[in-house]
Amino acid sequence: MDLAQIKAFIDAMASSDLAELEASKDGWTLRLVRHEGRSQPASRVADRSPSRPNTPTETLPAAPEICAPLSGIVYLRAGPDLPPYVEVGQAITAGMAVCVIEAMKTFIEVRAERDGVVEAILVSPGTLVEAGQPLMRTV
Amino acid sequence: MDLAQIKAFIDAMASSDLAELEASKDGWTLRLVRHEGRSQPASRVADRSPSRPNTPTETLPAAPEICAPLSGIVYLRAGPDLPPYVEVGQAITAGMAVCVIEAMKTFIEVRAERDGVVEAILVSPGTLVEAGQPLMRTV
Amino acid sequence: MFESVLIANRGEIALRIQRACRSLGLRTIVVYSEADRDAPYVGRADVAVCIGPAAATHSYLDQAAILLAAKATGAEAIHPGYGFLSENALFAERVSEAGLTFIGPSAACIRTMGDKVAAKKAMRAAGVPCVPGPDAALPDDPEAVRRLAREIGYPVIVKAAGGGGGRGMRIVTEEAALLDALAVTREEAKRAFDNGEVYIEKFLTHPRHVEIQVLADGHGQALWLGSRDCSLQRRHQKVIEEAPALGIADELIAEIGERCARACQQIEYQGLGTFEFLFEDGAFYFIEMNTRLQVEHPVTEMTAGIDIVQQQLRVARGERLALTQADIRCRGHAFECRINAENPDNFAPSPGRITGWELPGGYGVRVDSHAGAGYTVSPHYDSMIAKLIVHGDDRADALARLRLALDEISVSGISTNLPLHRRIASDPAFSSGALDIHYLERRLREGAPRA
Amino acid sequence: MFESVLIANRGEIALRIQRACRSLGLRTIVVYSEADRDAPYVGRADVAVCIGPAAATHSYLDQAAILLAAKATGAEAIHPGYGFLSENALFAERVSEAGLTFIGPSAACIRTMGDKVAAKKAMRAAGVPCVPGPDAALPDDPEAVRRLAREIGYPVIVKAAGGGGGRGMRIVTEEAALLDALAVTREEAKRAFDNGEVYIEKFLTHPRHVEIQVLADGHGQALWLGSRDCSLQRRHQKVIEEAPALGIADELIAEIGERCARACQQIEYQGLGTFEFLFEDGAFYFIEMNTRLQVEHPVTEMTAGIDIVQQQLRVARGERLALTQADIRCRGHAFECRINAENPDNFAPSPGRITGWELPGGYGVRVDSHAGAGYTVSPHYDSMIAKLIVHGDDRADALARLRLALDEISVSGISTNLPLHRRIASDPAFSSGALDIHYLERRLREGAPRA
Repeated sequence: MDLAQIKAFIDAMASSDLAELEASKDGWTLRLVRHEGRSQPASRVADRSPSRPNTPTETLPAAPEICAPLSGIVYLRAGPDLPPYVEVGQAITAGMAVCVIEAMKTFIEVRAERDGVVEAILVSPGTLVEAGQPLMRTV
Repeated sequence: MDLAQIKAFIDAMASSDLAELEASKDGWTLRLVRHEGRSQPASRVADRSPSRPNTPTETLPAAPEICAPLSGIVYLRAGPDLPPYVEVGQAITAGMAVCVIEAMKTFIEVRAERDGVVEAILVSPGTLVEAGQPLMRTV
Repeated sequence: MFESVLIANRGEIALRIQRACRSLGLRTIVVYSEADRDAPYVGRADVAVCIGPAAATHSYLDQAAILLAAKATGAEAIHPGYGFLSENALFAERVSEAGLTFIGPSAACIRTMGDKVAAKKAMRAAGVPCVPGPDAALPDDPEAVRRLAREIGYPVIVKAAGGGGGRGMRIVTEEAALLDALAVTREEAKRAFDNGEVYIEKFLTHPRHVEIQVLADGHGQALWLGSRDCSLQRRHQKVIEEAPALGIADELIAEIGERCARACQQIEYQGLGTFEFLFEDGAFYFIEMNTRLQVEHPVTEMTAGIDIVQQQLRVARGERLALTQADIRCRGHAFECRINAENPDNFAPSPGRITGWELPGGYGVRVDSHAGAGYTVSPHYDSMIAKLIVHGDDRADALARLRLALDEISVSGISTNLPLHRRIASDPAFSSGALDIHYLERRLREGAPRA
Repeated sequence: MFESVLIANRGEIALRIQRACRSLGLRTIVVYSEADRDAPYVGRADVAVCIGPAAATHSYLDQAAILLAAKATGAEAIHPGYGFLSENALFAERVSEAGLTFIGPSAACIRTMGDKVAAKKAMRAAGVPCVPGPDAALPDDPEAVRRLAREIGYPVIVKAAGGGGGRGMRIVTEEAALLDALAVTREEAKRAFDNGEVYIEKFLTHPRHVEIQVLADGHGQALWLGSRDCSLQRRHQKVIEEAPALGIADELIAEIGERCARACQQIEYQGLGTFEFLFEDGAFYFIEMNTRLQVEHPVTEMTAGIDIVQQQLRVARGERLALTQADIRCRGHAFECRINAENPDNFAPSPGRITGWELPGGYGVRVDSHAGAGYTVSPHYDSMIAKLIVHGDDRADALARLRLALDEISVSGISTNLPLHRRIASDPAFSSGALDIHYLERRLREGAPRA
């Protein structure tokens, strides 16, 4: 199996919805796996270290999008009778809560990482979001 | 198996509700897995079926190479004082034993799948071979 | 006698119940939410029915949907597991009204035990020791109040009848402070709750959580199956449980156990149940009864050598208990670790796909889990993904096995509280045992270096 | 008392021994061949030493390499496991001469039991029943021969003293055929083996393989830990084992068990051992003693509730047994399935990389295995990759749990004999139990449809 062949496999997989691809020839085995979102390779060492949740870390360069730090149900208000955390067009500052995600009976506030303006809200309240999924676009 | 064939498999899978697809040809094994959707992880089903040994099956078109049917230690003679099963340049007939592989205290004879002449012996006696590894080249 | 059981729950306990059903040759009907479609016990059910979306209120808590599924599939009995509808008297009633067997006690028993005051009264009537204190508001006569407090013994806690959530309470450690505390609490209570009635109860400063497992059939026999200690808690959630409770005289446990069994007979309790107590300075104080199977039941199974879920099914089918109290001989010591999908440092939930899953094995090691490599832990439900249970000849032996098993187990792809369990297992105070219910939180606040 | 143990073995038993050592706080030194470099127990050893290439003759059977590794690492004891050097008297001797503890009986015991005639004599002397027949060649007097055969009872087998491998044997079912058979066998034996001596023994037509586990300390105490039935064999390899042996009166088992324990005392046996018997028509016939830990030891552990490898280490350390015979109370029933990497149809070996590995769990389920997802099964060693052990209240309950566990377990990437185990577990004759040692081969020849 040469580099060209491997590239061919990677391209073939990229243009499909496959999660896994395995090919063997001449003692070679090529196995391609795609995880949703920005995933990390799994290894057994993983869980001995204090934890590596599948979340973008705070040290990432601020993106124009605010992404879900974990998978869960997103809410745009702190309560049914309360106003929304933010609205489109609203200016936000770093550290400000913009929505809340419920996971395993716990509510986790999502906070803006930098100052900006909410350009679009990309999720509907009460729906399930995946870790890393963009919640809001900011400028 | 070339890229067109692989793509054909991927397309076939995309338009089906299969979760997993495995194809073997000419020593190639291609395995495709899709995770989303209604698919059940197929892994558990696998071992209920009578077995899926990692060997090319007898129905494959004969290759110019004789490959190891399983991983083990290869021997070119039936015993230390016996002549070799075959030698380079020797004519062989389908069904003839050409070497023996020892695995887990069992000896399994490897037999030629078609008539031909031994062009090269690709392994040293007493060494470990992997399943599918070419043992001899024939013409 | 029913031959099929609808399992109205999810996760590890759904699998646990399914295994017990299959060990008896019963057909299993599994109801599941859309989020649990791929769970292994769903695939293994004789019949599986989707009853709604992920949100529990629209699936596992939807009584009508579950009853409809039962009717549609011809289920003859319903096992509620723990949580969800397991202690819902109305649901138990509706199951019975639909002509099915509710695998649990009668609705009346659930109702009584669900009401703290009624439960306490019933337990007192049955001779089960409760937290000392009158069942009525305090009188106005200061001398009468002093006498009551003296009878209970200091420290006592003065509580506003209308209070709750930590408000309207005052701990009194000596008689000199009693009347002042009473007056202030009464004043506050009037203002805050518009109800000046106050109660007095014994205050326990460093109690352990000790419980007694009971098993009763429908023919008047009730057994107690030894004790458990579940003091290791964080935010009122049990983290590690063990059986038996360490350092309590066998005679005392037996006396309490017998009272619990007798209480079951008096209230005509049937099935599995747990009497929860605070234990302090050698005395037991009833706090509540759980009228259902509990998460920590395996530690009792390991020490008693009885599959208690199988027994629960048997008695629900109307069988007489084949065991007598004399047959119950608890052996050795067992621990259970609740393994949660959560960040071990800040306890934030960690849903997601499990990519690596290595289990411990060998003598005395048991794992109860519906998860595995490739399983996705849903954010919709609680975070427990597995229970690790070990059994040894005595507590030290069991603890050595626990450390060994924790060393072997490995989960990747998500965060888990395994580092916390490893830290506890090597904590010297935990090794000594008999810790109070505040120990773990205290220890976590200290933020000691990880093991 | 030693504090460190060198484990001179590989695979599941290396892991089993390592777990037992760690449960006692002993340091483990693992020696491994190049092929086993990545095995999980190697990574968990306190010290791990590579002792040679994959071929066992140059690693696990290389006494000098193992002794050198022991010396270099300061190991104080050596556990030989089963197979390899475990019943090699010379190795046991060399270990002792090197000043280390050999975890097993004395070299003298191993030597005696390794010689079939010496073993039979020793057992007869200790009152253990053996296959009837004289210990000497048959006399010439026809009437004397007839008398001997009559004493033994028909059928008998006439065997050439120099024969073996199935040659020079003749089964005689009635007295009328005896002298002719004797003459023909004698003639054949003269020609074939140049030795006309013939023996006579009782012939067992449908025996079961029943064995007694013993445990003896160095202070004169020996216990028997119940019976096992290992009749389910293919080509003399045990496939499924169970405890206890079904349908044998408790009194008879106890009598045999006590004789075994007494025999241990007489020959000053120390450690674990197994007396293997053929059992037919209500009688036991000693065939051999295994002077080591056996593959099937877990079924005894499950029923006796004793970690016998831990006990083996304790007595090897010189401890007195803390148990007495009265403490041994076997409970319930246990099965063990040997899970092999082999084609379930033609039994061809199936080495290779395991890609999927799902284990069963819950009450009464135990798995002993060094393998897992990503583990490569080497072609260099035997094909056993795991042992599945279940325990239940009685045989029917254990069998239900076995079926359940076999339904849950799943291995992919290689072929295994799991389909064979599933087929056996649902075989009606196996459910009835008490099968003879030929049953499985008979059944396989019939080629019944798979379960």
